[in-house]
Amino acid sequence: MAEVRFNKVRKKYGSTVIVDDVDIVFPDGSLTVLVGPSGCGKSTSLRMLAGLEEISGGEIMIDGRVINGLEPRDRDIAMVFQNYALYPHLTVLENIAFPLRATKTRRADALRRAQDVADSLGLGALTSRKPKDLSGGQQQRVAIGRAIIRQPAVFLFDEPLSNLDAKLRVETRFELLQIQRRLGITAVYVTHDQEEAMTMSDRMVVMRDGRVAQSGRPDEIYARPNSVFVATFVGSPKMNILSGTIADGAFTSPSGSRIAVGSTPAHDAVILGVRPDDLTLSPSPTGTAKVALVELLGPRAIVHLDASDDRLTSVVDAAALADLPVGALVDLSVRPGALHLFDPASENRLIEV
Amino acid sequence: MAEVRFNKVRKKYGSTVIVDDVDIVFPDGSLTVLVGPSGCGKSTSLRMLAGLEEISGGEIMIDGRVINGLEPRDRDIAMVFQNYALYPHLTVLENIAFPLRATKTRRADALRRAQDVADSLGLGALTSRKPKDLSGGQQQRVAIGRAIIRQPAVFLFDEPLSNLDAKLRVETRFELLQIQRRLGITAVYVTHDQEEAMTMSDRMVVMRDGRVAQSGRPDEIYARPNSVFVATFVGSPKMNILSGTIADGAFTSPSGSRIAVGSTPAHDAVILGVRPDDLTLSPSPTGTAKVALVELLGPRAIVHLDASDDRLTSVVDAAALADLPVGALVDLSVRPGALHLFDPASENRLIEV
Amino acid sequence: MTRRTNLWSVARALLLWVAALTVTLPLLWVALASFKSPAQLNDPGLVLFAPNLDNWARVLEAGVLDAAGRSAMVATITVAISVVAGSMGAYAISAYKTGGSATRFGILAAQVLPPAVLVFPFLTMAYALRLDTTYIPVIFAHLSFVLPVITWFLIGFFDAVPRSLEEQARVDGFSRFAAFRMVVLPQVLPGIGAAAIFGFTLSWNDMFYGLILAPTQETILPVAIAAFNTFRGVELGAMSAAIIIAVVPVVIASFFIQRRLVQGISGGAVKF
Amino acid sequence: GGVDAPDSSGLGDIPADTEGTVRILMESVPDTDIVVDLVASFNETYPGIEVEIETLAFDQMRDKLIASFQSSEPAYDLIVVDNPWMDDFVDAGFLEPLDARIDSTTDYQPEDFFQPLVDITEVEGVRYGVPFYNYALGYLYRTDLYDEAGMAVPNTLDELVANVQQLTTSDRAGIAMQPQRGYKIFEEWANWLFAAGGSIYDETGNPTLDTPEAAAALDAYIEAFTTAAPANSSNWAFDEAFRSVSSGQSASMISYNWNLPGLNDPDGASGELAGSFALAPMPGGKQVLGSWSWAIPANSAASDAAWAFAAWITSPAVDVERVVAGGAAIRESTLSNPTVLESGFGEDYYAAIIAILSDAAPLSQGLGGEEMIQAVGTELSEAVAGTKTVEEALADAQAAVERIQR
Amino acid sequence: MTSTMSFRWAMLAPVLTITGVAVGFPLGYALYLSLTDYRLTSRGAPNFIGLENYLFVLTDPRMWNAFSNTLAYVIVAVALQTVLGLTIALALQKQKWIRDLTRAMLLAPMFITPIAVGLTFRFLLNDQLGAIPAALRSIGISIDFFGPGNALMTLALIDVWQWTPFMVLLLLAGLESIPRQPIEAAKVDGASAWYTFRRVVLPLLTPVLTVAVLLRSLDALKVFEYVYATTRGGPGIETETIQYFTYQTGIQFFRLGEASAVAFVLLAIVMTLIVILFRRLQRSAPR
Ligand SMILES: Nc1ncnc2c1ncn2[C@@H]1O[C@H](COP(=O)(O)OP(=O)(O)OP(=O)(O)O)[C@@H](O)[C@H]1O
Ligand SMILES: Nc1ncnc2c1ncn2[C@@H]1O[C@H](COP(=O)(O)OP(=O)(O)OP(=O)(O)O)[C@@H](O)[C@H]1O
Ligand SMILES: [Mg+2]
Ligand SMILES: [Mg+2]
Repeated sequence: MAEVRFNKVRKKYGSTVIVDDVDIVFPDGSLTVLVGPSGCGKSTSLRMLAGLEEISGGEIMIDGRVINGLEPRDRDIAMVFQNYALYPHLTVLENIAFPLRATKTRRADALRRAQDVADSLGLGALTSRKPKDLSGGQQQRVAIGRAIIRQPAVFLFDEPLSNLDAKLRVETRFELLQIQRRLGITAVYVTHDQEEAMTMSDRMVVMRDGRVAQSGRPDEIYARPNSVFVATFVGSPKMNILSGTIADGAFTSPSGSRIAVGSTPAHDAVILGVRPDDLTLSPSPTGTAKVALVELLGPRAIVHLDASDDRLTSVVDAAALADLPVGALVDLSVRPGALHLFDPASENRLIEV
Repeated sequence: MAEVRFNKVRKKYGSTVIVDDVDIVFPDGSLTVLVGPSGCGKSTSLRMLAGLEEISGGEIMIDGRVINGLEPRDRDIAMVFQNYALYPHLTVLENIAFPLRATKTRRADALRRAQDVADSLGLGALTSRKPKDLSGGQQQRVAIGRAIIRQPAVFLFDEPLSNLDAKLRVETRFELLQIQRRLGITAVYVTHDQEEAMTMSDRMVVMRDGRVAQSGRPDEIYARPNSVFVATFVGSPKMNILSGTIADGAFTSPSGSRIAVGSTPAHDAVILGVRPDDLTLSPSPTGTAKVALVELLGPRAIVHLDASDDRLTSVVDAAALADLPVGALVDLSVRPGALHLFDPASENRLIEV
Repeated sequence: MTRRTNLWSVARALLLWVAALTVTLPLLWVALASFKSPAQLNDPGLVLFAPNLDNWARVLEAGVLDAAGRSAMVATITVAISVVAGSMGAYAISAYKTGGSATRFGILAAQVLPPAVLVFPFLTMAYALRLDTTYIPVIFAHLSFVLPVITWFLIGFFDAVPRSLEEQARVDGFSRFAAFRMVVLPQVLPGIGAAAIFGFTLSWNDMFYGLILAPTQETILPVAIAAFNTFRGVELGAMSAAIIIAVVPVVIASFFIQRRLVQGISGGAVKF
Repeated sequence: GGVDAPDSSGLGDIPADTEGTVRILMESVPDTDIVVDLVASFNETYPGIEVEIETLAFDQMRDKLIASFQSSEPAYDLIVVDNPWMDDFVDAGFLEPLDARIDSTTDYQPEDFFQPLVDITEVEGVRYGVPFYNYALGYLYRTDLYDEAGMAVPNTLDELVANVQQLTTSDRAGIAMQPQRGYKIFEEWANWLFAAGGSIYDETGNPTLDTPEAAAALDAYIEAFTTAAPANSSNWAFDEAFRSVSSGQSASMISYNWNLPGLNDPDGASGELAGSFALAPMPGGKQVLGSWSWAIPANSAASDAAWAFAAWITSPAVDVERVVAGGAAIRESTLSNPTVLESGFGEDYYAAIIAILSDAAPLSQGLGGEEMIQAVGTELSEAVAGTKTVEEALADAQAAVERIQR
Repeated sequence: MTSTMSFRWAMLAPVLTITGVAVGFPLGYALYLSLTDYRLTSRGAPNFIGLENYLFVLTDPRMWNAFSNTLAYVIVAVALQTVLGLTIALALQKQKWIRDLTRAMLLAPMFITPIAVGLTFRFLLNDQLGAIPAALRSIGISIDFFGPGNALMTLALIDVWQWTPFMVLLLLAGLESIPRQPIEAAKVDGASAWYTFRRVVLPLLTPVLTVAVLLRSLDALKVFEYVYATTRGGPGIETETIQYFTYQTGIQFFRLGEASAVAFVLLAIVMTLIVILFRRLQRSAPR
């Protein structure tokens, strides 16, 4: 229904620049996930798009029309706020029905549809409660219900599932996605959940300090992060990063850690990145790294390694743990083709290896 | 320092029972994670322990002393609220230093310590801001700072990291754990994050509808959930659950799905649970299940399968995806020893298979 | 931003102008009157004239400034007591729904009863306790209506403060009272400021209790102002001057009080 | 005597060496200012008596006075009493009887006081006060306008109505009236009642308000109000009327005799019109009388000293000084005193006052004076407002007064 | 928790103590007087006459007239003040330019003793001497502001002039203390400014608004000075208010016992009304 475009959008509080000449395109009908460290300007961007925050510079366009000066209600947007922002004086049902009532839907109709939405979010039994009598997760679901009851041109979700348990989160995520897909509504979605970011999105925008660090398909970003920052930010546990040299199929750090890297060309000075899942461990009495700590995550485990001065992590199948007691020595190697190299000066990705 | 004990603790709002005769022991110096679906009574339990909510029945004891009627400040507790509850009129630094004012710490000392805490939480540059000028994640960190500046007998954390990005979350989690371990403070920690629940806790308590569904070491609970509820609640993606019969090394559901289960004894009617990570797929032209959707999660992928009327998920290495295009037919089998069987009537775990 | 917004801001400006004029024109008339001679006073249209200071001289000689000082003292003491006791009471009522209707509304009784009926009991009390040469009876009489008003005034403001703030402070190791004083109270400062201003005006404006209960010879301001309403007619010029004396300092004071309070709180609460 | 004595000595002549403090509550009017100015000269005779005068506006003074009676401790040693209160105060025992003091005071000449003023101080044959000043009413008018129109001062009520109608022009009213509810309208209308030949009470003290004379007076009053009074003046009281007349917007008014000097004062409210005003008795010669009297509270802490001051200030010699200074008359001899005639406000004025004071009656007699005045004033106001007919209003007034007398 | 009880009563203690003395004693004393034939001019103990005063005043049409006058006055004045006060407060809240000054200026009328306000308007509204009728005449309007049919409304308008600032003061403070988030949510939810105001701002403002209306009504109920300074209850008994009536009965006519009875009848009626209204409101309130 609507293509959203940020054109050199900028936001200042006083003299502090919070969002800095950001260009983003949110294609019509797509779901774009916005990720980035706490305080990087995600909520601010959404709020500018919603019309709640004045834009200090640049343009925001919906379907080619500049909407900078438009009132929020004229932008045809629905939003789930990070802090829920429920109406404290209205019941759950009235909260959910509010957007319909505001746009002149008949009361009975609005309440009926709100009841359907509440049911679909598992709030069916709570509809006559006031927000203060709800748990955190229930409040968040009310906020979601309020957003999805309408069919706006654009959906804005600011960490909409952060207070839901894993099971409910998957279900609700699915519900949201279905609605968004079915109605073809352009959606912008802020989340801190890596899984959410990876699985839901058509596109992913990684922000850092008010700028776009990288944008693209999530699997692309995961596979080819364009900087050390993106590389460590996307993916959990985070990518291992080491500075050193590559020669003779092995990477060596100044402190002496050694990782086998196959047939990678030699580099004098390079930053090497390897995801924990791609770091394979082979127990060996002459291994250069030592198992420091093992965290069990169900089917897999995170193995923390001391390799000289570097601390590395590797994810291994729980089944392989028997060979990896704490203190065991291991040799390190990188799964073929899973190596990331960055320029030590700019920290940007080096041309493909 | 302090062992906390819930003794048939009960909470009612009007006639609705929210927490129902709960018995829990939080051993001295341990960190216990409280998990459960939204609205199951986690926050309420913490609030009763903190002294903010009257207890409708039973006793809460700290170190053997009943504290039911005690004022919060006499309980020596620090708490991070789910909704932060920052003091709007105080700056970040003053917010963090605030609890020290109760202990008559000199102002300069208090502010210096608050500055240290702020630095350790990455808030160093924001100390003179008011809460309303912070992002969601920053606010949450202030709330954490305010809790950890003191050395109470008990820490209560109500989803303290829900608004932090993965990287920061891991760091902050580590910070919290260190403090808790170093000072030996008994901690109760509510989270929705499975990884957090699994990795941080000494003990885990799974709640459901105001009751304790299971408690124990997290890996134990993961390995041997005592009910269908716990089985599906703990672990992500959630465990596949199917009703059917077991005969001749294979499970068959009424609709005809078939899963090879090795040498499991026969059962006439049983609920079978298998974690997605334990469900192995072998492409086969005669396979009984069909790949419906593949979600890529970086190194691994979630494969959604249609098996007759059942919808199943499996987690596979991204490398294996080449053989599993959408529409491909697969045979299903369970990794040896990874089978969970439940009684169809009570939904409780059957004696070990 | 848009045309609708412009329209609204024009309407808003217009409204404020009309309001400001409605307020100021009568006051301007009063200010002009304070410089008019008796003959000039009879000409409502007279704006340009040679100002004369007789009225001001008369007012100063009549001790209006002293009366204003006494009124300010009475009002300040009344308001100070009322703000302390009232904010505590309002909080108890708001947070704990204390006391049922009897207490909550009982304290308003003095607000309903005519002063004409209450003043004699006060007077009896003053004589019995031999306080009739002090301001204590006046202050007490003023407390009888200022305190309930301030208490009620603040209930609505305490209602708006999220309970979680107080709870957080209690978990942070503070007693309920400390939580109230250090966390809840600052959230309602604008309300307290407004309540104090209002309480002050009630005390500042009261003539009846002041007349009968204040010590003889030491009139308070409203009595002094009303004294210009004589049997031989209202001394409009002098009364106008006295009104200006009564209004200007209080307006200036409320200007600074409001500014401080609004700055002090800088916006509402966060995240609840 | 000689020192403060809570119990009255009843003496008339107070020794010059008497000591004490006399606290006096007075109304803040020019007459009081004149008294205040005379205190210094009193102290030449009585150096040991300190006079403290507290002044308040009329209504405040009354409230304060009543409040002071509630005190067990005396609050005032000498007070001034308005005529409607006299009976009630006496009835309550607030006032000390003064017959003995008056009769035994040397050279006091009490018979020189205008009789209507003395009547007011008398309750059941006992005098409880001595006159302080009068506020009898009269007809105040613009001589220039009367001359211009070639008219004479009215002698009958009909003439009064006709005159004021004739004086009315598009930018000037013939008469500024004071129909404010309560005291004001009754005080004004009673003059019309007297002019119509009516009275408020008969000889036995019964009200006579529903008589044909009263109806005629009220009809005439309403006619004048609708045809010759300023527009939109149904709430007017003394102030408005005085300002209207002094600013030339009305040609005449019925008001207190002592307004004349003020109106004719070039520095006063009338400005250029000063000098063109004159005073006449009401048509028919009888008018309403108001009067203030000095009285000593029964709980006065210095009743001798109080009497010393009251007797001194009302003595014939001092009275001359007071009237010359602008005080309202209480003694006939003063008004024929050469000093007064020379340095006062003119012989015509004093002649008119003598005429006025020789035939004047107060609004109320007996207990409940204030209430009676308010009740009648309310009914009259209803009639003027048109919410009651003249007959209804007067009948109700009569009934109200009868009820109050009971 | 038991400490909750003791804490809340401790917090209430100062108010209760002070009102107990400053209100309780006079109230009790006045109640006693209302059962006697006490007159201000009587010395010594008054006679106990039971409910006689009450029977008298309850059947006195003048009291009921005063009561209905007062009621009409309160309703008109407070309704106007509420609407105006809310509008001005909303406008002021958005104002940026010299806002503190404007705010302080708009409050000025509150700081004048009501008797002086009454006197000032008595002359301002005077047909010959006042500026307002002069201005109105120039556009062909002539009103007898204090004449039959108008006087009570004129008094109510004076009340509006003097006390709308109070509403502005309270409501402005109230507006500033309501949370911003729900309002933002409403904007995004597509609500018009008016709908947001009606369905979000107004309900959130209700506690403050209720208190404002309550306090103002109780204060307006005590209207005395304006009547005293202008009409003295006239024309006829059109503007005789309950306070003026009690003042006359109790002080001018000395019958304090009877006046006290009037006061308690008033108190009973007003308290009943308040409690009923509050019960209603509480049921629909956000908390
Ligand atoms: N004041 C109240 N009156 C009635 N029910 C209430 C009240 N407060 C909370 N509840 C209910 O109590 C239940 C438990 O709430 P609680 O906040 O403890 O849940 P929770 O486990 O923390 O959930 P979440 O994970 O969503 O935060 C919820 O179903 C909630 O709706
Ligand atoms: N009113 C303000 N004045 C100054 N700085 C502000 C203000 N509001 C927000 N900021 C700052 O702007 C930055 C961006 O805030 P924003 O809320 O957009 O972050 P975010 O990306 O949503 O973070 P989070 O994930 O923690 O919610 C933060 O550093 C915050 O401190
Ligand atoms: Mg945010
Ligand atoms: Mg919770």
